Amino acid sequence: MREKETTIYLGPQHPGITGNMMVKLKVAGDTIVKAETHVGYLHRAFEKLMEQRTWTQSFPIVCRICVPEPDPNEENLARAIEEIEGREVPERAKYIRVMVLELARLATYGLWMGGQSGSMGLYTMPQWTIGDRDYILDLFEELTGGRVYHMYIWAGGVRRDLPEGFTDRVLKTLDYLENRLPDYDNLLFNNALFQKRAQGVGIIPKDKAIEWGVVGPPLRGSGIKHDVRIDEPYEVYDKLNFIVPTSDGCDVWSRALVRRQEYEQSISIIRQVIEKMPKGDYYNKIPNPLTWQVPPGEAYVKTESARGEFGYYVVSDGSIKPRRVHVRGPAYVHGVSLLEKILVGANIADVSFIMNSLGTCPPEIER
Amino acid sequence: MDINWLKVLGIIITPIIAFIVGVAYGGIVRNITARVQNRFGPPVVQNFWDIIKLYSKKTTVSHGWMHHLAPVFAITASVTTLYFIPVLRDSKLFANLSFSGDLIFLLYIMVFGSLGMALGVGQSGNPNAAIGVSRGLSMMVGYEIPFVLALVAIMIQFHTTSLNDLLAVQDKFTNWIIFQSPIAFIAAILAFLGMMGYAPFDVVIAPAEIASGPPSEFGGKYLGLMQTSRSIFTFAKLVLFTDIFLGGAGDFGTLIVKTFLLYMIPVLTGIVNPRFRTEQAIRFFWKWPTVFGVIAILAVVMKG
Amino acid sequence: MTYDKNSKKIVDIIQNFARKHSLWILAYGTGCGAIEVPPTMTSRYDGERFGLRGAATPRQADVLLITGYLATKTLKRVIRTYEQMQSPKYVIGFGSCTINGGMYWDSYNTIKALDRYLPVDVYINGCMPRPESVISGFIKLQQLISEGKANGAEKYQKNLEWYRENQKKVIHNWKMPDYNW
Amino acid sequence: MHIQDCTENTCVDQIQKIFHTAEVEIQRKKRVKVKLRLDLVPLFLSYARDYLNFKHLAHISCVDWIEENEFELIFMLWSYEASLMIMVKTRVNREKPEFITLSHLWPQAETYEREIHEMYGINFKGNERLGEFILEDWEGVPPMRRDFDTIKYSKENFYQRPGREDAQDVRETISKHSGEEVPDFAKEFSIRRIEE
Amino acid sequence: MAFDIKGVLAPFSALKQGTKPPHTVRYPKEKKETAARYRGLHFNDLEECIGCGTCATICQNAAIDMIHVDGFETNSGDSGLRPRVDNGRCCWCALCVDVCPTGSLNLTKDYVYVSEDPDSFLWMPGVDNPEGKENLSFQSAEGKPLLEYERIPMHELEGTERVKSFAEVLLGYNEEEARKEAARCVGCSICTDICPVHMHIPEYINAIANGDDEAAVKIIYDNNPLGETCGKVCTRRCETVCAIGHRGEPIAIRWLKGYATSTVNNADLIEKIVNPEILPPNGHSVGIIGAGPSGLTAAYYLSLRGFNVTIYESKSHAGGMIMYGIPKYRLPLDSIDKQVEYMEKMGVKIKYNTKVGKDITLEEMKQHHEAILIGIGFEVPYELGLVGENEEGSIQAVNFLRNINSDRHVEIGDKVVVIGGGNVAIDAARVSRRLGADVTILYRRRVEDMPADWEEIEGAEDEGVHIHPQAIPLEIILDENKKVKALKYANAEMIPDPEGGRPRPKIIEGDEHIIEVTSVIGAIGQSADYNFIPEDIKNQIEIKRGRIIVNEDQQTNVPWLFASGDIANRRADAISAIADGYRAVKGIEKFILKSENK
Repeated sequence: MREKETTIYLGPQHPGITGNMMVKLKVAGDTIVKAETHVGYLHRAFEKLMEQRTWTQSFPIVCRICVPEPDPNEENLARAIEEIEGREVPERAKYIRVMVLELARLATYGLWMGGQSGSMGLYTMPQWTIGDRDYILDLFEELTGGRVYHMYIWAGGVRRDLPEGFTDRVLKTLDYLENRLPDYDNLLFNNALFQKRAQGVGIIPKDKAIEWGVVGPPLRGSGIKHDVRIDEPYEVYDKLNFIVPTSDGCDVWSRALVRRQEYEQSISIIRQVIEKMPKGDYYNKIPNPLTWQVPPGEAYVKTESARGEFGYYVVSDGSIKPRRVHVRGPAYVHGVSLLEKILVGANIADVSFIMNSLGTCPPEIER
Repeated sequence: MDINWLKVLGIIITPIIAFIVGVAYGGIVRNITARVQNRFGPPVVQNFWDIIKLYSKKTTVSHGWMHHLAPVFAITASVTTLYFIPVLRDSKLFANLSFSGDLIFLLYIMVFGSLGMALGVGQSGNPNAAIGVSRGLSMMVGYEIPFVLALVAIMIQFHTTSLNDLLAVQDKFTNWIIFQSPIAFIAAILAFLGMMGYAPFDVVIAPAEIASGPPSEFGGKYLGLMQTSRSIFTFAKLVLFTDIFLGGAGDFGTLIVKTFLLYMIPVLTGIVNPRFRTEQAIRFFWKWPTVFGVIAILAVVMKG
Repeated sequence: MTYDKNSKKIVDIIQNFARKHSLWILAYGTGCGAIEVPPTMTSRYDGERFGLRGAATPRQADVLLITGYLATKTLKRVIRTYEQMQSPKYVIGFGSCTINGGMYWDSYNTIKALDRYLPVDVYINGCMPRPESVISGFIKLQQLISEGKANGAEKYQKNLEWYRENQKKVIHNWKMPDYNW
Repeated sequence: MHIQDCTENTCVDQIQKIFHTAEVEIQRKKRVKVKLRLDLVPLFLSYARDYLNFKHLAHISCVDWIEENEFELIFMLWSYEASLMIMVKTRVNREKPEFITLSHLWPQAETYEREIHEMYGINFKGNERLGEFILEDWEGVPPMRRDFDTIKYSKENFYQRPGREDAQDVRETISKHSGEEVPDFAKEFSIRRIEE
Repeated sequence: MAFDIKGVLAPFSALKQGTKPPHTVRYPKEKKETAARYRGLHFNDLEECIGCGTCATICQNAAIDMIHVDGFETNSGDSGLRPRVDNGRCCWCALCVDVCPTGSLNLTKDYVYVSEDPDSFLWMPGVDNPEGKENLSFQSAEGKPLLEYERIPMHELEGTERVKSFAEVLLGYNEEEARKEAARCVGCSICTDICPVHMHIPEYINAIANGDDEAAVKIIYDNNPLGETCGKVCTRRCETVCAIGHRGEPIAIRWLKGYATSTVNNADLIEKIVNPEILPPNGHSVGIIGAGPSGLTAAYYLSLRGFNVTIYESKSHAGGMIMYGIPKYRLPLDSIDKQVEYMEKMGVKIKYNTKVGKDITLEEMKQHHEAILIGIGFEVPYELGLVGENEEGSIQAVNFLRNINSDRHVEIGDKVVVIGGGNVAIDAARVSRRLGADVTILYRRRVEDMPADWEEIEGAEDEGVHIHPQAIPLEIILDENKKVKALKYANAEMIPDPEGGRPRPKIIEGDEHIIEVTSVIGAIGQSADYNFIPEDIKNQIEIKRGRIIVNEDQQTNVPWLFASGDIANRRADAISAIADGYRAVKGIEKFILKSENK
């Protein structure tokens, strides 16, 4: 017997939707028969706007592409320009960049833990993690002058040197975050109910994961050990020791475990960075930003963001403005085609849950 | 006809007290939750402002007359439930309408509100609300079974279907039914978790899944009515459980302490747990609580 | 409390007091400013101290946060959402984008001046406004409510045609998938 | 051929052996650039996927070279085994831009194609979901084309808040003060803010 | 499935957090101090700001407008405008801060602004928050400047190398250096106000930056036909007000001009590139006395406007002081010839070796021409007023330089003293060095008071010229052959001027010295020779301190008589002369066309 199918529009105004998008669901009983994502509610035409702006003017714009984690955007654009131009980046700047990227990863995972728990009604967790994330934002504020939008990494290095005593405060915050981990574990990761909810839900089969274009923690949650930081080390990741955690469950639970372990890895990476950071210059100055011309060329650079491979394809035609900047956000594949696939057969209660586990980020889908 | 003025007065002030205590509890719960969440939380009277605000809102939505009736059903059910529960032991003022078969009657009347809601919500055509209602009804099926089993066990054990009789049995501390019949209490308290609608059994109003479930289409005064009814109903359920298992209360002080402690069980569970999916929740109720309920009955029967 | 017959009735005062201390925010992340709403509402800044609380559906909400830019596609939904909300209802514009287009001033897909399309009660400066700013915005809104000045909803009713005309200039097609909320 | 130790050079050799007309070059470490005729691209992509083991389609991008009246399509393939990326580049005529869909090779290609179709107007034959994707009720030139002027569009369609008309141009203020007459051919060379 | 008792109970341990004090920041009761670098609202130091508008140019949101603020007027070095930020646009990226050339624009720690009025978000930094100065947070001084404050160094000959010949000292920028240097410009145009000619500086610099040298030449020739000369010897007041110069080295405007104009190496090429519009002859005729910079400029633009122009030049070459007054190592003569050749192509007629007053009178000229422009320059040197001044071994710098440039031999011996502190003095000193002499400059005041360009002074020092400041010559001592033998001078101290003027030198009694010299070169200033002007006209025109008083059209009290160059302005440099010439064109045009309409 086939149950009667109803259509449910999840979003764009819906508390369970991350950001601003819509999932159109065909539901039979509690089971989803067909899912269709509708995006474009946040389309601001970044790529078009960047064609109107000079290279330096593009930097304040790109960080708005992904709101929870803006730094990979800045880093990517900076590195793409550096690659086209052949500009050297001082070693210290590279270390600072890694520190910023990893702090951003911690902040994003804090947000993710909150979102993942909030989507299943554990409201204590977001209160904790998002509150604790604020300490990372305080660090960012001290380092860059902005809480969320940093405008810190730019072509040639970073914008300002570390303030006095900054690394000590980073270490202190890291200690605090590490001390909070047992609490997080007790509340979320050891919680029998979370395991029950998460296991066997939102399956991305191992043999399909690469073919579907899955990247980042979802890929590693499907037992495939790939990470841009290892595959194509950028900045100074090749000089740091860290492991890339994987888990074989292919479900929401194993993705959560992967992220949980990466959280610890990030803390350890930042500690190594602080230990190894050389003294010296932090910025290889670009010419006058009003007349700065980047020689013709193209580059595809990528970063391992908290959600996976974050790629920028940048083309220059030798003028003061970019010819084309194409942003390949991890959520682009995750949030549209992948979500449509793995929602089929899921329970309607799990939509938001699965979306969170993929790290869907609408502003980065439509840009 | 001889009018018992004392009873009339009781009928008038009982809901008012229930409302005030229920809403105040809501405020305190928000504060306790806030503390666990490392923050200060709203003022204790916050829920009063919320309800006053809701009543002062203009309401322009309509989805037919059943839609209007739903909150009325809800508040009727909760007030009626309250009327059949003796709030204070041996108090003429708060004896209310309890009668010899009231326990059985309560089992029915408590369901009434949800059914009324279901009818009203069905009119609105909002799928979220509809799913919420169907979840609510399934949940009810889930937790009613262990609850009924527990009550049946007690009814058999004490040979009564009257709350006043049960109160009379628990004349001293050691005679509280929680001690006399602990297995039935376990079954009942697990069902109680489901009844109160806190996590992990808050699938009905799960915001991230189905907006806010049944009340999705209700705003302003309707929502105010529903909040009122919810507050009264919460208090009613707490008093009911206090009466059945904790020996009732002779004065308001004891009542507040007992009900508050009882209330903390679902609240604290809710703070630290995520919610079950519907079928998981039902499976849960039909597993452990039901087993305890059956054991309770078996124990009573075998003893008797 | 002095009771002045000419200015306000005591009921109004109580109502306004309750309204300003119970502002339920619609959970609708219309733009990137939504990223500063969770910190505002969670433990570090705890917006609940002011009676702020999330509301899941427009029917239950009092405040609509326009958290930054509005793409025309979202504007359509936001207007519908706004109209579903029960008055008294308030709109807070977050950051530069709602005032004069912000950094998307030359984008082909975002509106520039929000007050042409929806009545806005309070604007908050910033890009993005940090939690303290957001809280200041709410305090300002509370102040306006108690003064009886936060009457965006009435303004919208009164000038509905003007608003509609502006909305239609941007939204060419009012057809929308049938959202059943 | 499954090449575990596929390097840039072996990759280039392998491609040149099979596709004689392809222009292959090593752009830098881990990047191999392949320029191909349009009609060879689908063949090449399935070859790269199935024989060279470039399983991960990272990206499909499009660049508008309006001066040459062509669109450039760029496909980025990544091989997890070899940690190597191939950039496949091809040109499409701008007048009647058409290509075929790749969604049979990679399901997520469908999404990229939907976006490129919407933003550039390139028709991907075989993709059934082309149509409205990000934009809504869009009429006229696809917005990412170079000939679409977003500033003009934005000025015409969106209300801009008044109150800034008293702004003065530094150049004009100074030349008015000094009596300098700037000829038009000189004005072209002024560093001015982006067109307001 | 086993019952996970730990998993059920573990979460409850979270409840113990309830006993800890909350970490909430109770805003607004308690405020968290923002970071030292926080990017809040703008603050602009109105006094420091020069209104260059670079902040407005870099703002990708078009959020910054330049607004006129009362109390700040347009004048040299300040546009009189101040930035206003539209907070409905701003994204607080602080690019404007990092790019601000003066460092006046910074961000503060304040960030809260809430209003119900969307029109109230226009923010005038510094005017709206005068208290912001105490609250600065994100400052440009902290980081590396976004602009380039260091000038691309110019290649020049080594000092020891230079004195061996008259080869040009500055080697000029090559293409790459010029592009790099030009790219430093922010295009604010503040320099154009102080430039006497008001050349289109930002435009031609940006043309160079864009690699379009020909456009740059065309723009330069728009109001300066002696661009190449200016590119080598201009006094470049533009560079003193350059926005970049506030915190760094100003753009090398002169050298860039020199680079652009030197890319065209013959008159035909100039004609091809500049390709000016020439109006058909209008039948009017103008006579110009003196082919100096002002005369040439006037002649060039008048002929472009269709006038029939004749220049009467007393010498055999055109150029005036730039031809005969500036040594070759600064301005090669073929460069002037090239520019004059181009002008002659454009229809300027020059009658060489024709001295007005001797070969032709002013009255005769008046019969041929409707208007006459006098551009004779200062050629008569002031006398030193010392005993023995007119004897052998004592030379006037102007004559000395003229003779050298005319390839005549001048015997100065091996020990030369130059008296004076102007450019002419330095030129004379440096030329003397090149002739192999040991040179000392005596100047009355301090080195920083010298009117000569600092570069010239430095150049002279590099070449081994001794500069002896605060020395007042007293007497030239002659030997028995009435030849200069030594110079007696006294050291001086500076005493402040009671009327507030610049300090004056006062001889220290008794501190007198004598140095032996072979030549004394006087360079304390020049004046003009007005003898060719008939008395009746001379009575009508007003001559004050050796200069003819003119109105803003360079017109004298005699309507048909115009004056320009050194005789009409006090600045006495080439660029002012060119500016005079350019103004005279307009004046003459106005005068002639007005009388025609009558």
